[in-house]
Amino acid sequence: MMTTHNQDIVLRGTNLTRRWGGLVAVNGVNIELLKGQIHAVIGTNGAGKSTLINLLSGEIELSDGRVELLGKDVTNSAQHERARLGLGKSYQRNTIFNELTVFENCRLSAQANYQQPWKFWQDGTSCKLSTEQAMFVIQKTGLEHIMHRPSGVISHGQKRQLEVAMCLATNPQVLLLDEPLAGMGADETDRMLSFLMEIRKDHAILLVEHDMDAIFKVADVITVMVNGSVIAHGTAAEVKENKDVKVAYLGEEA
Amino acid sequence: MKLIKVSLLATNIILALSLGAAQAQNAPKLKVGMMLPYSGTFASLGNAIDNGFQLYVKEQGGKIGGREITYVRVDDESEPSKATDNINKLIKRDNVDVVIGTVHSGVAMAMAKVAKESGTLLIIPNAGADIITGPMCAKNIFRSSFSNSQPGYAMGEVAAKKGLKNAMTITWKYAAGDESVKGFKESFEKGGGKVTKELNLPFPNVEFQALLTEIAAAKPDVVYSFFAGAGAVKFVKDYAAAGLNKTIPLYGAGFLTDGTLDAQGDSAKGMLTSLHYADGLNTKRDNAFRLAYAKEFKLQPDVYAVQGYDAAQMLAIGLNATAGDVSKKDDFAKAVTAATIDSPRGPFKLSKAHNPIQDFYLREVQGKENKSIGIASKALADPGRGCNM
Amino acid sequence: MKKYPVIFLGCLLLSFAAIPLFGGDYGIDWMTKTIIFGIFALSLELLVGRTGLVCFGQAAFFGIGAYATVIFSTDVAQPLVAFLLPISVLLAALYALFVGALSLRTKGVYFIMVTLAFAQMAYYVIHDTPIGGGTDGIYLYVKPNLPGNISLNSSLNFYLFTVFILFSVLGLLGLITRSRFGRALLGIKLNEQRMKATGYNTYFYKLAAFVISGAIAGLAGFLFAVKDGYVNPELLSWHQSGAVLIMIILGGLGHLRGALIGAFAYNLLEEFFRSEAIFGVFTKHWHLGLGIAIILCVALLPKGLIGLPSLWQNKLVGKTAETPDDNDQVSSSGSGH
Amino acid sequence: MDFFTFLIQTLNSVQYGLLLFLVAAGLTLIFGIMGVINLAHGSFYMIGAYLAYGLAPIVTGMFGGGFITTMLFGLVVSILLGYFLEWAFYSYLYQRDHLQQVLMTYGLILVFEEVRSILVGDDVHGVQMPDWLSGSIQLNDVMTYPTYRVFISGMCLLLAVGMYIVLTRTKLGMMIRAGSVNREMTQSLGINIQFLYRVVFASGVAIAAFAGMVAAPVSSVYPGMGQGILIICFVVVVIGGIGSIKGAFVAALLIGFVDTFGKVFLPQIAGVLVYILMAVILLWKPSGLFKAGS
Repeated sequence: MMTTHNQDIVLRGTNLTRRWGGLVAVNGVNIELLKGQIHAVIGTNGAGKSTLINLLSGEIELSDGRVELLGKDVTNSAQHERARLGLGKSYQRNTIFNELTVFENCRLSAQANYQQPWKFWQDGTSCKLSTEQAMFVIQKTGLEHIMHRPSGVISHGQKRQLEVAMCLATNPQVLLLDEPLAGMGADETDRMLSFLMEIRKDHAILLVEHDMDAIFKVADVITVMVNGSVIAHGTAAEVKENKDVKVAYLGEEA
Repeated sequence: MKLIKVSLLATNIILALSLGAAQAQNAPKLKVGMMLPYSGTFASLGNAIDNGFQLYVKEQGGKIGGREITYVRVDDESEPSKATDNINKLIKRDNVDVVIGTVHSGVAMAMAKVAKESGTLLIIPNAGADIITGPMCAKNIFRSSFSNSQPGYAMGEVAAKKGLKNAMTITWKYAAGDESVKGFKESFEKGGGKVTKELNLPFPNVEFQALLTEIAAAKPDVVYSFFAGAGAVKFVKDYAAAGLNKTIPLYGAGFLTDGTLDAQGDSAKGMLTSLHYADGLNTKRDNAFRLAYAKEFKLQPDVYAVQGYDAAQMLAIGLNATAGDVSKKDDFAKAVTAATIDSPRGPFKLSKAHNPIQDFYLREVQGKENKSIGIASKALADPGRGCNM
Repeated sequence: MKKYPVIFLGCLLLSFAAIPLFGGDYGIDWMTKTIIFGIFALSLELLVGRTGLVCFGQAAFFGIGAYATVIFSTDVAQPLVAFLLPISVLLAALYALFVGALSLRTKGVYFIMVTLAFAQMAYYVIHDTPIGGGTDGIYLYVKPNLPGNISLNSSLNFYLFTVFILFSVLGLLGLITRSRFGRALLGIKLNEQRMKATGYNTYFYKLAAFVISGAIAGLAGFLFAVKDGYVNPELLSWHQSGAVLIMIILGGLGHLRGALIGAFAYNLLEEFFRSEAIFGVFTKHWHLGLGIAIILCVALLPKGLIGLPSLWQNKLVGKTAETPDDNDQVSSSGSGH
Repeated sequence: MDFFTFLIQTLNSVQYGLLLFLVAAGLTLIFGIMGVINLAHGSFYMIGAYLAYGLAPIVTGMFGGGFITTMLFGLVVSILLGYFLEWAFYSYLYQRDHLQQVLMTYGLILVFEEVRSILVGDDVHGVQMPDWLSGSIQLNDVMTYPTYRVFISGMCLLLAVGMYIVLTRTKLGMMIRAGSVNREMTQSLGINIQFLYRVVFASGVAIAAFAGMVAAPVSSVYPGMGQGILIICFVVVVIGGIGSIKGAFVAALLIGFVDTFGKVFLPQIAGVLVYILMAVILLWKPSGLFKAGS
């Protein structure tokens, strides 16, 4: 098991539970994200991955359990409060502003850190801080060439990149990425993975994904979920050997 | 590309020009603005007033004060919210010389306010709102009908004289209803009676069922009510349908049974009401008027036709005194207040606040008529509180 | 793409100048009423066009502004604009705060219905209880004076005062939509979930927009009360809320000038259908023409009158990629489901 | 308030609630299944009332009168009207967003009001009650209750039970309920959605018109009568939960009681009570009491 020294733990979820009436979507899951580490969560459809990520981001309320972000208990704080504390999230379905340009998408996201809504006389689009942050993020994700095009008309792969870029624009400590590779071509996937590897050093990344070989290529730690609870946790190698995982995934007799 | 912007500007200019132009020439004909309810629950009242007015003009050979009449009619739909727009249009765009109207007190108050500011001559053929001959009175505003409290006041006296002890009132919640009930309460309680409960419902709602149940439960000695037009028809029929007319006498302002008897049928039998007009007065003036009206319009006249007729008479008196010039307001007012109006209801003069001082008849419904069985109160003047001309 | 707004402002100024010279009494009266409805439409534009909140009860704030003006001026010999204007705006804003705080917890169609319900609540309070003086409405006997006691009695003074208020509101809203606050509102309209995920307290932003829009509607109510000196419960009726919604749709959502064009077009339509010259005896049924015109406009012009030039351009030149003009580019179909 | 008054007021509440339910049921189905906010639904109630007024002389001319025959005749006319309207106007509304639906149906209200004013004029008319129903039941020495109102409650209840049976026991009912929960899924299951929409819309119009017809003798027929009941019906639909018939039924009765007893106990704020009720319920359950399709 990786040595975990406390101060590196950026986000900790203890005994996370969520019940919809009788159905238990997430059942007592414990999870920790460390700075500079890509933590992948894999599992079959309906294993509770999305629910877990929504519990961490604050979109759904917990039936039980606690969430700690940077040492602060955020169990009862709303999604936008957690975001302000440094928790960025990207969605499975594209949640971008189609009518706005790629640059404006990033700028509006960056503006979240310098909102100052009372300064109504100042022009938002020429706010120095948010434009600089937006430019920085656009260069990092390599979207300069389509910067001024309305994001509704760019390719699907570019939209996924924009989604991650908007996440980064608020320069969060923690990144919750819900299937960022969904629907991506081979080279786009590689570019995204190398990008994630690059930004890993100053962020803690939680990656929910189906693409097995992508996971095994980048993930430092993997958690496997089935029917709402964790059946295995460890490095890529350990998880590969774990027989419960095999049973769950490949249905082989032990 | 800029087509929409240019066309918007163009229509603006044309609109402005056309409105301006309409204002220019001033035809010698007398422009009379008839702002009455030609639709809704007071439609029959509006038409009766219009007929009465036209009958008098016809009798004068189509001319008043030497000037031919052209009518500009606007249906006010008894809607107070549209009153200001409608009368503004009449005065500012159609430039009428005089405005005749209206039935609904709320609409009439809005008209009086605009007429008071613009100085346009206004003759009110029905709406009895007290403030029109109170704080809102003006030299150029006259009324040929009554003030709301008068019929109520008269019926209050009648009820007290009959020794009735407790009464309930029911009416629409608007100026005319409230003031009529206030008039009844004033005289009834002065005569030793007590109004136990005042029931009301929003104008022009006709769902009386819940309130009739309450009356049946409380069993008062008498019920006083103020309704008119189609509302009066339905109320009297529902009152009878609930079987209340056998046990609790229903008193009302005359409007409850005026112009509505054939629709009400025998559910109004024996009802006592008071009004400044009645059937069977049998005076020479009244019989001549009823004959002419029946011949001209093929139906029996009611109080509203009389009020329309008298409005035309008042206009004629004023115009004859000022040789047809409406702008001489002082002479017009002096002439009309000095004159005695020879009205089918009986001759009457105007009070200082331009409201008729007149007798109120006590009437009983017999067959299809409101037979007069005596004078409820003699020469009742409107107090005209707060009017400083 | 900046040229549309500049042309529009030019036309506006020209037509405002033309009216007093040629219009005569009725022309001034008509234009003043149209401008007041223009301001009222602008207040709703901030909510529906900019934040995607379809409020079906805007007439409540308009009516409260109007009633406050009359109620607070009865016991004063010479009422002052300096006192009445802030009072009516404040009261409208307070009710907007109360309604917004509660209704913003619901979404989509339920929000439309809850705002309608709160407006009907205000309508019945004024219609049935003694506060509003009952169904016949109440009267403003003495028109308030501007500071430096310029009287608003003369319709020309009041017309110029209304034009001044219109331009200041237009300026204020222009700044607001451009500011960070305005950009955030636009973001909420396009994708509220994303805004929450990036750290915006969307509830606060929507509530702030709701209160500002209520305040401006109260201001329009103040002007309406002073114009006629007569207010009645129908000012708060749901027909009034429906009419102002139609104005901003007719003009075109998402643009401030759309609200003004819509208000102009709606009143022009109404004037057109009501003129005896054209329809003679049929004018009694002017609602029929108006109803059909509304249906056609909404059906044929999804983007409103503002969309007309680009509609023709697409037909003549062929579809171009939808290049938004930068400061307030939004497609109206993006309003929240 | 003695027992009899309470009994009468309860009967009044039930009668008003059932009437509201008939109009609201059509509204919630149309909105639940076709996703169309139909502001013009109140006008169908008005059309029903005017049909009762207009058809009475024609029917007495042709078939020698009879209140029931006029009603049946009116029902057929309103079903045809509903069928035509769905084909001519409403089928264009499905793809539009709610804002445009609200405005186009608002325009339709103005058209209906004026067409009625052109055809029948603006006066207020009474509608004759059939003689065998015009009496009243003697409860005690003074208290009576008009038999016609019992007839209204009876007919409305009959229709409500009929709808319940159709919705829960028949295949058509199952299709309708499926449609109100998930329109796309129902479509993809090969159900002829076009036919379903037409049936739902036509029956929605017919039920609302029926409510107008049966209530006409009590409420009498006047311009703009459709708009008052429209707002209350929206309140019923939203409280009950959009697309839920059971919700509409419970909410309609709830409002029937609150409104009637409100007028008796708190006449001053009677008008406001219904809206306070709605605001409270919505803040407690933001999407109404029941789920769609129930």
